[in-house]
Amino acid sequence: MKVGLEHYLLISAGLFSLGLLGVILRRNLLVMYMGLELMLNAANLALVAFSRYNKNLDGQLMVFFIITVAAAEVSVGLALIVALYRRRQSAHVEDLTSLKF
Amino acid sequence: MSPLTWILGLPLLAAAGLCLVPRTSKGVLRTVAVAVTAVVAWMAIDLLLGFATAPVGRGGYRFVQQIPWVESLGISFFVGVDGINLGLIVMGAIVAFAAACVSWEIEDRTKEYYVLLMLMTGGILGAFASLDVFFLYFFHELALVPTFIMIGVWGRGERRQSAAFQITLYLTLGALVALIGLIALYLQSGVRTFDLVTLTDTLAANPMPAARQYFIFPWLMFGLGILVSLWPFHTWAPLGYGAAPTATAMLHAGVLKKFGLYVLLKVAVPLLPEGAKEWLPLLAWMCLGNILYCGWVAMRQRDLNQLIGNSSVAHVGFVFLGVASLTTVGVTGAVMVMVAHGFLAALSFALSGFLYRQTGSLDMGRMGGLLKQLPFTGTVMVMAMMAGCGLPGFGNFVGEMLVLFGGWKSDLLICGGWISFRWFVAAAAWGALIVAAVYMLRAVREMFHGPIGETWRKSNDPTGAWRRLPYVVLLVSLLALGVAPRLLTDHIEPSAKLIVDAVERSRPAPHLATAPGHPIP
Amino acid sequence: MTDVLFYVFGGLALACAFMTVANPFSRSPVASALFLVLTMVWLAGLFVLLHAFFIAAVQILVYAGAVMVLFLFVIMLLDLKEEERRHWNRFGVGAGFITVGGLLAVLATTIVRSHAGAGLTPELEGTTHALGLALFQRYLLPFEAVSVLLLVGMLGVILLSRRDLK
Amino acid sequence: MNLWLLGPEVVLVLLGLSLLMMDGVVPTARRRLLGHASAAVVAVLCLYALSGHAGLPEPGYAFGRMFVLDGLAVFFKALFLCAGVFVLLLAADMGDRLGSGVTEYFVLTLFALAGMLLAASANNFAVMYVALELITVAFYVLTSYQRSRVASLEAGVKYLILGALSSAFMVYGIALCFGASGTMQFDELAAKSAELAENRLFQVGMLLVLGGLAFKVAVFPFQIWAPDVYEGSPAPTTAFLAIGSKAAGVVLLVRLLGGVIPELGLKWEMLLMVVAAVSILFGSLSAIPQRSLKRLMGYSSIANGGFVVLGLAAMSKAGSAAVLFYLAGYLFTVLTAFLVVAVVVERLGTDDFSALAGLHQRSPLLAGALAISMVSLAGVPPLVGFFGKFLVLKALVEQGTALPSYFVLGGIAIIGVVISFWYYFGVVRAIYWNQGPEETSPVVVPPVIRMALVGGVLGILFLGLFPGSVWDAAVAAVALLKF
Amino acid sequence: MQPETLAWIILALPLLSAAGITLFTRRNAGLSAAVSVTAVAAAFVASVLLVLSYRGLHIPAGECLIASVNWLNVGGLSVELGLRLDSLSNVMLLGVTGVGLMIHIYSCGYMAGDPSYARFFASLSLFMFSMLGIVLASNFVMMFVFWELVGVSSYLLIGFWFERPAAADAAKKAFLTNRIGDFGFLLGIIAVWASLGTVDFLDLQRALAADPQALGAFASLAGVLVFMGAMGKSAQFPLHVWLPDAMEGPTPVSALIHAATMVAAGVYMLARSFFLFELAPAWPESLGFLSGISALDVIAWTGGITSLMAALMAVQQSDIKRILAYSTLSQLGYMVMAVGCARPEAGMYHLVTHAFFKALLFLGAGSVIHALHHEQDIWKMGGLRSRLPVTYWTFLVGTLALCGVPPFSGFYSKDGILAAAETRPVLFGLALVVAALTTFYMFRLVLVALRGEPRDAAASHAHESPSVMLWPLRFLAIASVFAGFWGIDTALKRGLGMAGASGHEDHGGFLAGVFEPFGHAPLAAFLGLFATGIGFAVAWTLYGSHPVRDPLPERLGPLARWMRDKFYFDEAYAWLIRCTHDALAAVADWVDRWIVAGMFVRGLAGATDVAGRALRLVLTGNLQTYAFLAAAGMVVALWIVVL
Repeated sequence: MKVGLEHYLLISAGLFSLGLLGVILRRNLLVMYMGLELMLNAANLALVAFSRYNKNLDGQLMVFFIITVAAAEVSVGLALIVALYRRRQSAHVEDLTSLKF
Repeated sequence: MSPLTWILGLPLLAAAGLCLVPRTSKGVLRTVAVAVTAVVAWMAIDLLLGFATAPVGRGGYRFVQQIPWVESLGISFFVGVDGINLGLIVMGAIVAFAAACVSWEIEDRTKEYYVLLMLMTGGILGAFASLDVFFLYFFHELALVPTFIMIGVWGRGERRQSAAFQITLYLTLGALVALIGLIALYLQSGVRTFDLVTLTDTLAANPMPAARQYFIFPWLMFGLGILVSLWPFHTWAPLGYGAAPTATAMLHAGVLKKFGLYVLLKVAVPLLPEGAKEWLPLLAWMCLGNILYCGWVAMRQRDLNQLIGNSSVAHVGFVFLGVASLTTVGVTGAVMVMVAHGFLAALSFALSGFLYRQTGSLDMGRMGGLLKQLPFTGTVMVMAMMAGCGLPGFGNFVGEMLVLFGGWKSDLLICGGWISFRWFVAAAAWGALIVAAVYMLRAVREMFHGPIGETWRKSNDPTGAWRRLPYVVLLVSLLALGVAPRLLTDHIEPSAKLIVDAVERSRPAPHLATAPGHPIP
Repeated sequence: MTDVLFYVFGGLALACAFMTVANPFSRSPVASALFLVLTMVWLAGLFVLLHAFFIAAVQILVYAGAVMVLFLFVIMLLDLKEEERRHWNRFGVGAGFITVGGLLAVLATTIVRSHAGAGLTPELEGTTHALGLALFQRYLLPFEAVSVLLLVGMLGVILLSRRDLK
Repeated sequence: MNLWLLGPEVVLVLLGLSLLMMDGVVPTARRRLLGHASAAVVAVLCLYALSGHAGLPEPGYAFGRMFVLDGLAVFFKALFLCAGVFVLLLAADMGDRLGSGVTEYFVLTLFALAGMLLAASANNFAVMYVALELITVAFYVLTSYQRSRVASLEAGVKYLILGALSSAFMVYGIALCFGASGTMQFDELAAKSAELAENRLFQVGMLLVLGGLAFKVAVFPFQIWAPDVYEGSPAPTTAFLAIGSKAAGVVLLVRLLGGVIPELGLKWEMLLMVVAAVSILFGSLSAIPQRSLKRLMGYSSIANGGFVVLGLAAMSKAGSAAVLFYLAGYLFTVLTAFLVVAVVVERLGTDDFSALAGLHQRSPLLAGALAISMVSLAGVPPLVGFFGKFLVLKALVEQGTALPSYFVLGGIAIIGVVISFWYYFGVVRAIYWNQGPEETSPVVVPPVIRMALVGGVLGILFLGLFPGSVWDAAVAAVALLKF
Repeated sequence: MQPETLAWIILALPLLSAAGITLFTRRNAGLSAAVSVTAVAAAFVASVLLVLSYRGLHIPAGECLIASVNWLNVGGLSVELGLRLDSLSNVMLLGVTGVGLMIHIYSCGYMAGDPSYARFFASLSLFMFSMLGIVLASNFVMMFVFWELVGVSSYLLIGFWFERPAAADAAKKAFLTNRIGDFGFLLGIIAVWASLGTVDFLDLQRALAADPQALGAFASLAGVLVFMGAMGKSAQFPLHVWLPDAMEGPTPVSALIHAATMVAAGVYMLARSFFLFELAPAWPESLGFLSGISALDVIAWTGGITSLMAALMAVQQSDIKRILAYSTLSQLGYMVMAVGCARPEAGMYHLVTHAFFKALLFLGAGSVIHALHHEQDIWKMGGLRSRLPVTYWTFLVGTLALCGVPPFSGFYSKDGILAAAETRPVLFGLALVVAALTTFYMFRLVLVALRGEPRDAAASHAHESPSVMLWPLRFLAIASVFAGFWGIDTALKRGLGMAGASGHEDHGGFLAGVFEPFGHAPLAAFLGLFATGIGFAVAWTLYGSHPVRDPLPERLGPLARWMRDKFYFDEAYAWLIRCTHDALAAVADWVDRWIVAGMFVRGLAGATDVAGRALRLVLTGNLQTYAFLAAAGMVVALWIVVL
């Protein structure tokens, strides 16, 4: 079968779902965060594919922004996780339940 | 400037002013409150006396004043009186004065108390003076919140907090349900205004389709019914009044509670005549619940406040009956009952509040022979209770009698005409003459007759003219209404007739199917 | 040829992504991170197939390079062990899989049924030149905003990791 | 290029940069003044936004139509700036407890504020995304600002993960929308919205975008983070989250649903109604047993978000205008509440209800202001909350003639309001009814906070008593929406 | 002075007195009594003046003078505060003020020393006001208003010694029982008004004369409903139970209320609204089974049954006041029966004479009680003839009048009733039995209580009462003797527009008047006398020998116990009330407490609270749960949209 837009999109949907699976199932904050990165990358793939098939560069530009923002976000997020780890000696979500109900 | 604006504005100004008075000068606080309410009461009485000669303004109202507020929504500050709210305003002002007078018992956080009291008074008077439906609601809510806080802070008994919360939630629910109805009315009227006069005129000329009226009316009926403790939405009343401080119970049971009835009569019935015809039979059944059922409940009460609370619920049933009768006599009677019961409820709660202060208990089983120990209180209370069981000479009798007379002539069909409305009248008469007498006399027997209760041996009557004044004022008002009912009925009747005529004139508008684009709600 | 490459890259990307989030052999974050790097790389390959060369380069440089190194660095810094508690909440896992399955189903059906690619041919060449022009002309506003964002990120990292608490 | 349209944003960024530079110059003890100064600048900006931009005859565009300045944007910008003034004042007061340097806090606040302004004017998915991320990333730091408190860090991490999750959803949604429509521009989308409404790919994409915005507004299904984050964050951050971040989500919701894809909005009114109903019920019900004031505000924020969506669900100009008014009222109410909370937390060390007992003796001003804001939140005249709820209900009932489910929704709203009386009056009870602890020493309120409190209370009262002007502004602001 | 003005004055005086005493002089006992007595005396004088100045008692039927101000005028309901002056009301005016004056004077002595002396006179004045209001009322609503006021003032007077539980209970009972009657009365008034559009007696009478069918199907029902009012106030079966208990009040009160005035109000009302009862039977469809029975039938039989029953009960009472009370009941039954036999003037005539001699008897009894330090049991009395001579003789006069011995006034009035009942043979026989029983129990009372030897220490040390109490006795005795010759009957006939009103006006001489009954209704007169004789003979046989205990119970067996226990009406009613109102109240209270307030209100609140507490458990604090919930929500929304 000729590879077309749908194929890329299905790959991206799969990646997105796997990323979400990581967020939902893994208990290590860092791995959860990796899942989130996976989801962003899925979006990137879809954007690039759309961009190519729609003859519109905007998608690629959006990917550019997403990558940049994700980098900033990751740096802040990791710093936050590190700061938390310093105080709690844990990066497990189950140790992170002092605020509840 | 309309005197009405002053009447409702003065207490609100006083509330703001009292905020500036230092909390230690309790005397100033009290004096200001009493003086302001006295002035307001005097102005209200002046209103009553000058009513007949005052020039007639928009829509047949007198003393009107209208100031645009949010024009894009059709809201304006619009006050005025006709026969129906005249009595209520006068009653409210007098009760407010009495309530301010009995408030000498408050020692704790006096400043907050008087601020809230003034706020409540202003809200109450505003609610009855407003001819803008939005402001009707606005002022009512404004008056409700002080009620809750006063019950919670200055209330009595272990359960005052839960009582305050129950009353809060219950009344809020009722108010909001009614608000939906009012908004629907506003939107469906086609004129997009809350101005009652415009609404009335427009809807008289172009009535709403019947199906829509059927839909809107119950929102108002049940919402307002909750506010007025319509059976079976009544249980908050005895509970709340039992826990409320004296002045709050007086103002709420006496005046504010009439708001729901007032709006039902003034807005819901004349503006939604078809809806009224559709739903009033149900109201008739429910008001029997008030009159008889709550009367029976009252028979079983051991606590004076519970008794008064339940009997107050029962009395409200007569207003509903009068409204449901849709006759001039009945509606006039309903308004009369509203006014008279306002005085009566205020008087009863004022007295029970006084009694409560004596021993901290209102258990009737432990009282007895108080007529000897407290001749003044006892006499006034016995008179109040007699008024409560419809004794001539008091305003209640006139109102209840008119309701019964009007009800007999009503052609309201119940259950498709299978049951004559006359049976309802007979049942109501039984409730008024027998059931009310049973519980009132049993209470008198237990509290004031017989040998004196041990815990009451040290109780004392209020001493001094000022202490007795509030009770006397209320009692005299009741007597005045009973002896010279034409003071009010002459003014009420034309307005009542307008309402009844509006309902009778109404023909169902062409069915909704002719109005495209608006499926029946 | 490109089709074969697509299936290779796509399959590997999915497989590595799966290994990232649900490695049946190891719960080590390091393993996850390494598989994520691989995923990024295969994705970059897909970008190349889509003629988005600049993006592919950025993907490798920023993501596989910078971001993932940051991850690994943090993992090492914190000396994270494997996820110790292995008692899986069966309900949670089941519900998670159902949710993700549901999401996948929704997305897949939508993509398949909407025939997004019908009649479309891959035409656009994402040249760096075109990208640069767009970025500094039409997309100047978000570009500037991203600069502020990066500043915020910088500030945040400094604030969060500064040792002295004044 | 109409750069002047971006005036406020530019000024805010420049202000932030200059504050960063002055941080090294100004001695530690006087840094608080920086906050006051920047608050003053923001206040001036707010007035500028109100006066300078008001009465725009036509929407102004900049940066190739990526940036739009219309009535809606102006209304929200004024709102954000006003919120910014309060937050900065609060932060200046809280400075000692913030820990990691107060200047940075101001700077982050200013940058977030700039992001909000940008979000209000976004006319392109990319701008929207970047603006929202600017807000979000700034809030990651602001929520976890008190590094010494685990709760603050925990709140930060929760906000981080869930925020990133929501933005991942949103990004994927943007991708799908872009794919289905071939454009990132809102006005181009609006031109094609009728055909796009039938496109399933676009529907899924737009729903994912709306989901991302739901996180900002804190409504179902992304409502669940609010109580934890509100409780853990420093009080100024919570205040800013409660109004600023929420309003940023709302302005985009309004713009998307009303201006860009009204057809789709109409299709989804049932969905919005469910979202509103679930949010109201969830927020209200769970708030009943709360004892922590900040956490209570978190739940209340969910319920209020529900009310906002309720207005949007009406899918009418009246509904959107009601939402705008509602937010304007919510601004003053919530800020007043958080001013009090901040002072209470700082002086008394806890925000538990038990700490409030006796507050009316220790500080009548604080007690009164908190009580007024609670009563206003509950929706009691003459306070602004009442009028907001009234307008939302009115919009609902207005639509009720077309679709009876609106009356059901109205019923749920009523239940929500009734329950909200329950917990808001619980606060009032805690302040006034309960006998206080032995401690009766007066709570000192700094003069600036005192002024801010008075300002907030006056705002609540003024908007409640004279809602006309703001209502007219709200109506004008939504005039260009396409319902 | 205009008669209208006089009428207003008469009505106002007692009210002013009541108000004045309550407000100003209540701390001064003597002054209060003086005010009250003066007021009632002035009212009496004014009544006399009124009668003299305004064509006396000879006002032709249909003519009357009405003084009124409008009290209420609402949409077709116009109520005048109206005073109606005609022969009927004039006779009653004189009777009420006259007897009232005597009782006021008597009370000055009887109540001397009571701590609530002023309150007593205030209540008495209030009562006089209410009673005069009934008498003068020109329309139904006004009458109902004063009707209720009479009820409440009697409540105050019966419960005057409210510390005594028995008095307080009796007051309550009286009021409530009256209220049941009032319930019917009010509905009757409403029904009449609804059909005829007016409540004014004169207008109603004219309307009904013009069109007897005007009331339609409500004719008889309205009559019976209105009669219910009389049933309550005049203590007719089955609402008679309150009257004997009301004897717990001070004796002058018993004399005033329960002999002369209040209980007579019912009969007066029946006479006043007689036009309503004359109508041909007509019932609404739902009460079709009553067709053929007219309102008058109901009235006559109610009266007859009451009189017999009460007479039987009186036979076995031992409390001096209760005997008189049952006697009152019985006589009221007589009067009501006369009205029911379409002879209201006979009933009214008996009412007036009865007012004199029953007041006399009560005051006499009061004098005895006063002398014996509040001993009321006749079996502890005896031998009072010599110790209380004035009391004894006046009491005897009253007894003879009550028994209907010529030429005492009672003979004439009772004869009228017997003559009226001739048309209904069963009732006539019943009336004769009652006449015999009356004589029997009255002479039982006289023989046991007053004659013979003292049975108790108190009786042997009794002293005659002060003269302030004796003079009223003397005056009333005179009235009891001669009231038969004052032309009251003709005045009443005129007032009521009865046939033959003018026929006997100029009959020849005094003696002719004395024997007049034997002339025009010989059967009734002779049989009546015969019955009296039998009653006296039996009484003399049983009690002439001054037994120490009542010999009757042994002879009558269980019947005596039934008579003594009042045929167990009180118990039956108590049971009935327990089964109805109390049970309903208990049910309503239970439902209110547990179902409405409990299950619905509190249950709903509780459920909400629990829901809130449960719902917040969703916020486990675990980030992963949150992420899962958000994603799940999102997915659900997507599913809804896509599918």
